[in-house]
Amino acid sequence: MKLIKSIIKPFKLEEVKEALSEIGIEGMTVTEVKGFGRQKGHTEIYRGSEYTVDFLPKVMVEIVVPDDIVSKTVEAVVKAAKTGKIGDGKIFVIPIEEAIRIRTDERGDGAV
Amino acid sequence: MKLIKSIIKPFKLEEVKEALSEIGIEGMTVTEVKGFGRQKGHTEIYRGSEYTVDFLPKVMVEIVVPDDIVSKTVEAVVKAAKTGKIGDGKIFVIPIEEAIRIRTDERGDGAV
Amino acid sequence: MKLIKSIIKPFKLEEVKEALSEIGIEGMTVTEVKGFGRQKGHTEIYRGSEYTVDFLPKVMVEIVVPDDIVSKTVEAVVKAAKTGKIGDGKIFVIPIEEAIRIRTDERGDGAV
Amino acid sequence: MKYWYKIVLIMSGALALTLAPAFAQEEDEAPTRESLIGTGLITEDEFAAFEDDGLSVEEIADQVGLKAEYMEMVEGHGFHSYAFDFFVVSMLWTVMAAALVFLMHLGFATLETGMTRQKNAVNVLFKNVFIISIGIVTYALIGFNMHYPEGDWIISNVFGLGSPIADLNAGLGGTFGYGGVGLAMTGYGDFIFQAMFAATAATIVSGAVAERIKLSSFLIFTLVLVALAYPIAGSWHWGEGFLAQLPTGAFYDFAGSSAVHGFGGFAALGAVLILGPRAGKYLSGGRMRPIPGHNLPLATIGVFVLWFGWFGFNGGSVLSAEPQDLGLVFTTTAISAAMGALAAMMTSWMLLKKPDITMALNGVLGGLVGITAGADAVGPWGALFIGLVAGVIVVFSIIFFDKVKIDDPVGAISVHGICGIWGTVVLGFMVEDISIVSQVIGTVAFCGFAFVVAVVIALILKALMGFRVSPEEEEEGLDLSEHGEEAYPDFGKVTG
Amino acid sequence: MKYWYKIVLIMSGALALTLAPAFAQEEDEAPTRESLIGTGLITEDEFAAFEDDGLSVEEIADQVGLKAEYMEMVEGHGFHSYAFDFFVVSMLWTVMAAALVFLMHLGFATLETGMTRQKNAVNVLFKNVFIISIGIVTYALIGFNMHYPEGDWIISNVFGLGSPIADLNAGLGGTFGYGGVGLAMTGYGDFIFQAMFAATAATIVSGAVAERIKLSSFLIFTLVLVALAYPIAGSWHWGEGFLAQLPTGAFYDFAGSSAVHGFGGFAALGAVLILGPRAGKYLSGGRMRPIPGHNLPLATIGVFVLWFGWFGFNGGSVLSAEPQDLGLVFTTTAISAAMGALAAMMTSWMLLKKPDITMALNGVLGGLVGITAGADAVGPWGALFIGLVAGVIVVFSIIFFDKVKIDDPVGAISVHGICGIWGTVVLGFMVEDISIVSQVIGTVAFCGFAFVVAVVIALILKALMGFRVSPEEEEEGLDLSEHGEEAYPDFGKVTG
Amino acid sequence: MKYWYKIVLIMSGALALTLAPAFAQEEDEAPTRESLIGTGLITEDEFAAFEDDGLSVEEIADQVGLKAEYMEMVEGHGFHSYAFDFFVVSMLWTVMAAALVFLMHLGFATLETGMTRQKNAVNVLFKNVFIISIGIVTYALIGFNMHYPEGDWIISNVFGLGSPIADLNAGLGGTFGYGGVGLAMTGYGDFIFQAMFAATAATIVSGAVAERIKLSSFLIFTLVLVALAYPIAGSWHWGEGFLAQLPTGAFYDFAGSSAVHGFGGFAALGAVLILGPRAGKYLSGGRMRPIPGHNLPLATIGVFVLWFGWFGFNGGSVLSAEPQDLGLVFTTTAISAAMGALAAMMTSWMLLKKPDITMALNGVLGGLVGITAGADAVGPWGALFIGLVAGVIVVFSIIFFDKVKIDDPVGAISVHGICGIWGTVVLGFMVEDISIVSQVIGTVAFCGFAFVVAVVIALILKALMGFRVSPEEEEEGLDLSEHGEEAYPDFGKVTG
Ligand SMILES: Nc1ncnc2c1ncn2[C@@H]1O[C@H](COP(=O)(O)OP(=O)(O)O)[C@@H](O)[C@H]1O
Ligand SMILES: Nc1ncnc2c1ncn2[C@@H]1O[C@H](COP(=O)(O)OP(=O)(O)O)[C@@H](O)[C@H]1O
Ligand SMILES: Nc1ncnc2c1ncn2[C@@H]1O[C@H](COP(=O)(O)OP(=O)(O)O)[C@@H](O)[C@H]1O
Repeated sequence: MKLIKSIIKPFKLEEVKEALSEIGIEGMTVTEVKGFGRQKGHTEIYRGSEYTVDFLPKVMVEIVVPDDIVSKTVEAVVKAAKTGKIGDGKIFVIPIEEAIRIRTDERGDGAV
Repeated sequence: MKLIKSIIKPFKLEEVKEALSEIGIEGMTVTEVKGFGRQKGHTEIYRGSEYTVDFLPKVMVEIVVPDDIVSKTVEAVVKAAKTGKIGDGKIFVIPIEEAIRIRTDERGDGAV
Repeated sequence: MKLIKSIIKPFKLEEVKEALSEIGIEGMTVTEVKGFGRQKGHTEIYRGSEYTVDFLPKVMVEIVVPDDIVSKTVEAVVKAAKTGKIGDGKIFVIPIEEAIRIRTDERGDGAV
Repeated sequence: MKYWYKIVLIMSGALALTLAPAFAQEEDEAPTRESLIGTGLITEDEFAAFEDDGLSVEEIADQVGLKAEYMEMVEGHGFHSYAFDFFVVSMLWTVMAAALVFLMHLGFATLETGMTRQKNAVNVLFKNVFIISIGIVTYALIGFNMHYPEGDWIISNVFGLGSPIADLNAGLGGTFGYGGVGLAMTGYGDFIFQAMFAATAATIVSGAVAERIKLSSFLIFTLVLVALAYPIAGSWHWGEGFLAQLPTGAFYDFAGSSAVHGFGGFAALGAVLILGPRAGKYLSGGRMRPIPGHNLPLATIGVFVLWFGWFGFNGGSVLSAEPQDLGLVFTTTAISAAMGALAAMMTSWMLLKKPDITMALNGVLGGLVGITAGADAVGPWGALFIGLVAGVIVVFSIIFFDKVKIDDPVGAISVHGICGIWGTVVLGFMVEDISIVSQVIGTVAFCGFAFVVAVVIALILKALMGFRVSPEEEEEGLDLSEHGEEAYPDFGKVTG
Repeated sequence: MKYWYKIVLIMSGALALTLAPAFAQEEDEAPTRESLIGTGLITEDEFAAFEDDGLSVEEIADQVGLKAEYMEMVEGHGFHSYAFDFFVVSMLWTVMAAALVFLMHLGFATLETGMTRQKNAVNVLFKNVFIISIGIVTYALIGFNMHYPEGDWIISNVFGLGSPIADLNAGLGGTFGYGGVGLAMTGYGDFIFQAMFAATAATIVSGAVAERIKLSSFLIFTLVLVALAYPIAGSWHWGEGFLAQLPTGAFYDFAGSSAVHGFGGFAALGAVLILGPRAGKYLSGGRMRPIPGHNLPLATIGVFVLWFGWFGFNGGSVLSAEPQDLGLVFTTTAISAAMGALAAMMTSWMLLKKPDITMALNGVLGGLVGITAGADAVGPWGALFIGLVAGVIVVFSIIFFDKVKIDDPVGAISVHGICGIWGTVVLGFMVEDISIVSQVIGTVAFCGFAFVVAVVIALILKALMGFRVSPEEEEEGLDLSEHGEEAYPDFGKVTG
Repeated sequence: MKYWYKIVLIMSGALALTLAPAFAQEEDEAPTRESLIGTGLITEDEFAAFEDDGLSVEEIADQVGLKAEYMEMVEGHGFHSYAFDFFVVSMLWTVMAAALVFLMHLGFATLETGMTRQKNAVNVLFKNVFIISIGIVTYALIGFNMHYPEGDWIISNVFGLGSPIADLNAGLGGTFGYGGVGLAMTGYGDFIFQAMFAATAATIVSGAVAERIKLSSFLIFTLVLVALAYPIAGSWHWGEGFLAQLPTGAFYDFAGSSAVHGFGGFAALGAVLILGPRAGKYLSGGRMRPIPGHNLPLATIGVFVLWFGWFGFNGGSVLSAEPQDLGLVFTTTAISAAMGALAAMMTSWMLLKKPDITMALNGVLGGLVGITAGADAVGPWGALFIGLVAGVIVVFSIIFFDKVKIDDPVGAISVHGICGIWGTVVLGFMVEDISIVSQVIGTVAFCGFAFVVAVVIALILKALMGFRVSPEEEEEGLDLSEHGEEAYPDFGKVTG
């Protein structure tokens, strides 16, 4: 199993969720994060002084999937999240050893 | 060492924390997340129109433990977080290579 | 590639960010978290009753870097985040298998 | 479809232009210098003065017309025209005071919302909008005539059945004859001021039962309280019922420390006892875990607005613009509130080692409730004393109720109930001609009656339809479970 | 640098001490008992009474001086001194009412902010501060004299060009002669009360076009609306223009259900039609996704403040402190608002299965808008009926506009536009001497004119400079894209 | 335990029923037609008219009784009954204005809270509740009689020791004789209006020193400022001290541009200089990092409420209900505030390329502070000019103070200090009979004295107990470190 950790633009969340549903992925966990990267932050103003906000709002989507559908999942996320503009985000694939469903104590692929 | 990443129902956090304390786990990191899974979202209403909120509030607890107490830890979380109703959440076990305590530069099992 | 997951004190974020920039790291993802550890929580009061807040605000910084600069990165974080007081936080190093840049579909070290 | 509005646009434009042409203005018969002076409304000298100012005869005629109109208005008050101007000022004050008391409902709404959790905010707000609305409507339908039976009792001096208000400006209702110096307002003025009071009692309960009461049951509870219980109890005192005729001397409660606040506070106590504490407040092993309110700036807004509105609550209870009383009442009200705040700040600081803003806020309110019974009967030093003690009491009272597991999220029982008793009873010791015995009887009558009624309605509702939401609904929050709405859907949210 | 303040400190201290020495106070010629009684301002008996009270001759002289001053003040009103006291009360009420109407702008600001998303909060607030400010200034510069042309028409009974206000207290402007019983205020009182009204119409639009309109275009739109369109339309009715002279009988709109609210609501409709709905509200496949407001406590504050301010809006429209009207207007206003709330609560509860706070809030406003036209013309039962229907209408209207893709985040079109029509037209059926035909003509004139003007300005602005922000700016939020500022920079944030 | 309430319930019920029996109402001696007409209070015709209206003799007797009561009330004012009605209106306005000025403290509380960070919100709110409370209490204890020494100076025309207020309605205190046209209120009216003013100066400081001042030190600082410094300085001008007697002509400051706002602003400057800037505002290398306020809707509420309250601040300073002044003052106040907002909007937009809401808000306040000195002395065009310049000044001033590292989170020094000077001094150039020299002297006296006093107290407190929290406490936020409380414990929180 792998943990697919994607950092995407917030307004793309809905599309990513639908793309994943379409390929049969039924679970995911979403976190609001701030990203720092090539995409520059923006300038804000307050009482006459400008200042830069370096961190941009991003959404992190974490999905655990069996090994065989990892690439399908990655492709789905890439397709749905891409705008082609800088700051679209990253996907990281991380190996995981075990998954447990708390409700049933199921383990392994069946748990996700 | 392993990173035990548990997604649980928010109101179970207190019990999970206490269960972990009981088995001697002294550290953990908690994040507020939104979960999407088998548990259906709920319907909200606003000015006469209904709409579905798919994402449910969950809490992610991340705990790094030495290899030997992984299963004890997982069991403790499962026991404390279980309600038996859908949406109880998941536990993912992820291998980690190194842990460092910033304050002392300690590494390995001693750092957590 | 490795995912370097650091939990630090919130007011150290700016310094950590600068330290990382200095060694050429251009991307990171930041999450607001609550930490539980050796550092005791504080006591709050409300309408005549005291209660303890166990969870302290922390910031989690996640950075994916090629294998060769892992130790340099860890050192930079340790140096910038250290105050020497309890609660400075941890760094966890996690192996990752693949990284993809959504915008370009680049993979591997070039994606981060 | 997309262009339908263009048609509307063109048609409306056309219509407006069609309607525009000026209609000829008809002229009145031209007045003359003689005809005007002949009316006796203007003297030769006055006429000349106008002419010197460059006014034409038509313009002077207009001015004379104004005088005629004014005379007619004053004469419209007939026998009572002697007090016309005083009556006009007093009536103005009455409706302004009514508006201020109305605004107290904003104060309650924000205080209660701020002192409870985010997940119940919509519910608290909804209840507050409901209370003031149902309060006004039922007061028109039955409350007003039940509150002031004017001798029309069913059970003598205890209970008069209310009827809908009729045209209150009819007869003497629109003149000084309606109530004279002691009630210098029109009938509608009387109604609207009292209507704003009526909903207050129910609002007080709202905060105490928040975060767990079932919405539909609360609405019915409120309805009974505001439509029946409050006016019945009120008739005993302000409706010239038995409390106004005690053999020990009339009960004294200027603006309602007992009649409104004590009543509300003890109705709250009754409801809370049946309801039980919020889940999570009392842990196993007797430990208690405070449940902090989610928005203390909002709660603070509430208290400032309540203080502001209280100038209308107490000041309006002068029932005229009599200047000596007005100044005194404003002064005692402000001093007691201020001293209540300082006392609560110091008490909580010494007791709890930290200066607690919620205690400071409750101190303000305790001082205000305390002075309400005697705002016109004590001087500034009396007010200082009443506020001081109220500020101390309120802190201990809140801690006490928390200890005995009577869970009151906003402190309504302590603020309104306990400080209401304090403010009423102490007058027996401070003011000559006010009998301690009468004060105790009156206080017990209001608080006891409110408590009994609350317990009875609550038990009935509990049996019939449930008084409290399910544990799951409480855990989820009443906003989602009862309203399907969130108070702050945007904050810290990834997606709706 | 670090110590420069010490120099300032020492110098200021020295200066203060230098300035301190007491200057000798000059004494007036000493008055005597005889000289005082000789003035005719005090009788022997009165003098003796003062002496009994222990006053010295100087002190008695002071008291006589006060009398002289007072006499002079009253006589300053010349021919009009007969109504001096009534005039003083009425004027006081006028400026108080102006302050209350001013406060409605706080109500609008918070309601609109609460009903829209966090990312546009600064923009909404900025617009509201702008509107009231530009409203007051342009009303002084041209609006007031355009609104009340006093016969000085360019197009007879339709359009009079405004000039800046002059010294409004000059001539009769500071006396009862300015307007008599029907307008018992000074010229400045008249101005300030009407100025506060003027900005209301534009504020109504602000909520409906929120979250997508370009700031600069909105400012120009508002400027035209408030500086030109509103006073022109207003002159037709309150400026004694053609609506006051209809052959079917004068159009009746007491405080402006149509003249202010209908006008604002239909201007909003025009602007919204050109603007289109917010991105994300209507999904492909005809589905609609509500966009919840981000802060319902804030929205509720807004509605309570509006209700409070409305007592000034309607009550002030009595234009004097005439006590009978004042009591009636306060009563009908409160009852209609309360009934509107209850009706909207019940309607939405039955219709949507959930008690929706936003509908309750709109019900209050619907009731208030509805009663505005006839607050002095119907009694409490009329008010109950008008509020009831308004509360039902508003729910259906909001759902309707949502269905036909007219996206109005705060419900302004329904509340002000539709309920404005309801309140105005129904008077033709309820009140004797009010002609249905005139009511319809007046309503159409105001609403139609506002709609046409709004569409025309919007189209011009769209062509010249764009009326709507880019999709990217809308997505990012107007706070960042237009203002570079966030409303809540701290909340749930790791770092600024 | 669980059932104790049932006992209370039963007992209360029993008691209420016991108390209920009606007590026989005693009847007065029956009046007759003759006895009534014999009183001379009713004529035969009037009696007949009542009878025609269907009133019984008893009811007519009640009406005659009202007249007798009214006569008695008016006669109670003795020699001063000639001005009874004017006095009643004026007094009503005074207490209403006092309530409005009170509400300004809500404005300050929300403005300051909104403009600072979340982690210090409770602290800011606590300070504001404290300030108004201690202000009222100390003003009663010593302030009022120090502010108005009535010739009872210790150092002639500079300093009079205050004593606690006595019964202010005694003697002439409750009649027109207290102050006449120029001060038409009772003694309590005078007190309460001035008491609300007193706390304002201290509140101004509160915002400027926020987010870093030690709570206990601030409370003492406030105490000294409000109890001693403000009334002493005030006595120089409003207490008929040396500024009222300058050889160059009396200093003119209608409602306190210098006496209140300049005073507060420069006290703030003094305190800020000793305190130093907030940690994190000035970075190494001379860079500056703005620290945005956490809740701009809250700040906007504050400014609207302040504007509303300012109608009482300036309008109440007429000190009677004199209609000409009232209308003028409301008009100039509104125009200057509006123009200040527009000017600040435009200035900041041009200067900074973005329309900044915080600058717009400060523009409103700058305009209000500016007009305060001359609200009754200039006309609408003067107000437009004063507001325009104030709106421009305030933007530059805020940027300037930021540059020179005088860190003032809410802009109090610029708004109150700098615009206070502007509004006071400019009168010397705009209004005949006002001496430029006197204006400069007065302004320097108030601002200089406030500055010196603030610096001295601050230095003493710094030496004795510390004036600023530790860097750790500042980092953590004063809410947790000083109060152990959070303002929004729920928002974005996993767990308490
Ligand atoms: N090395 C990294 N480690 C962790 N997160 C990263 C890293 N680089 C980028 N990110 C995340 O991805 C987001 C997008 O990256 P950015 O460099 O701005 O654009 P792009 O992915 O289009 O090149 C960042 O805001 C950050 O959240
Ligand atoms: N494949 C997955 N990857 C990551 N998180 C998941 C996955 N499936 C479920 N989750 C998380 O676990 C939560 C509970 O899952 P759900 O399917 O609703 O119930 P259950 O675990 O009882 O079967 C979800 O809300 C989501 O946060
Ligand atoms: N075993 C662990 N797993 C995950 N996070 C941990 C663990 N131990 C500590 N942390 C995180 O590190 C933070 C600091 O740890 P703490 O024990 O308080 O201090 P220190 O790192 O100085 O020993 C905690 O608040 C928590 O967020």
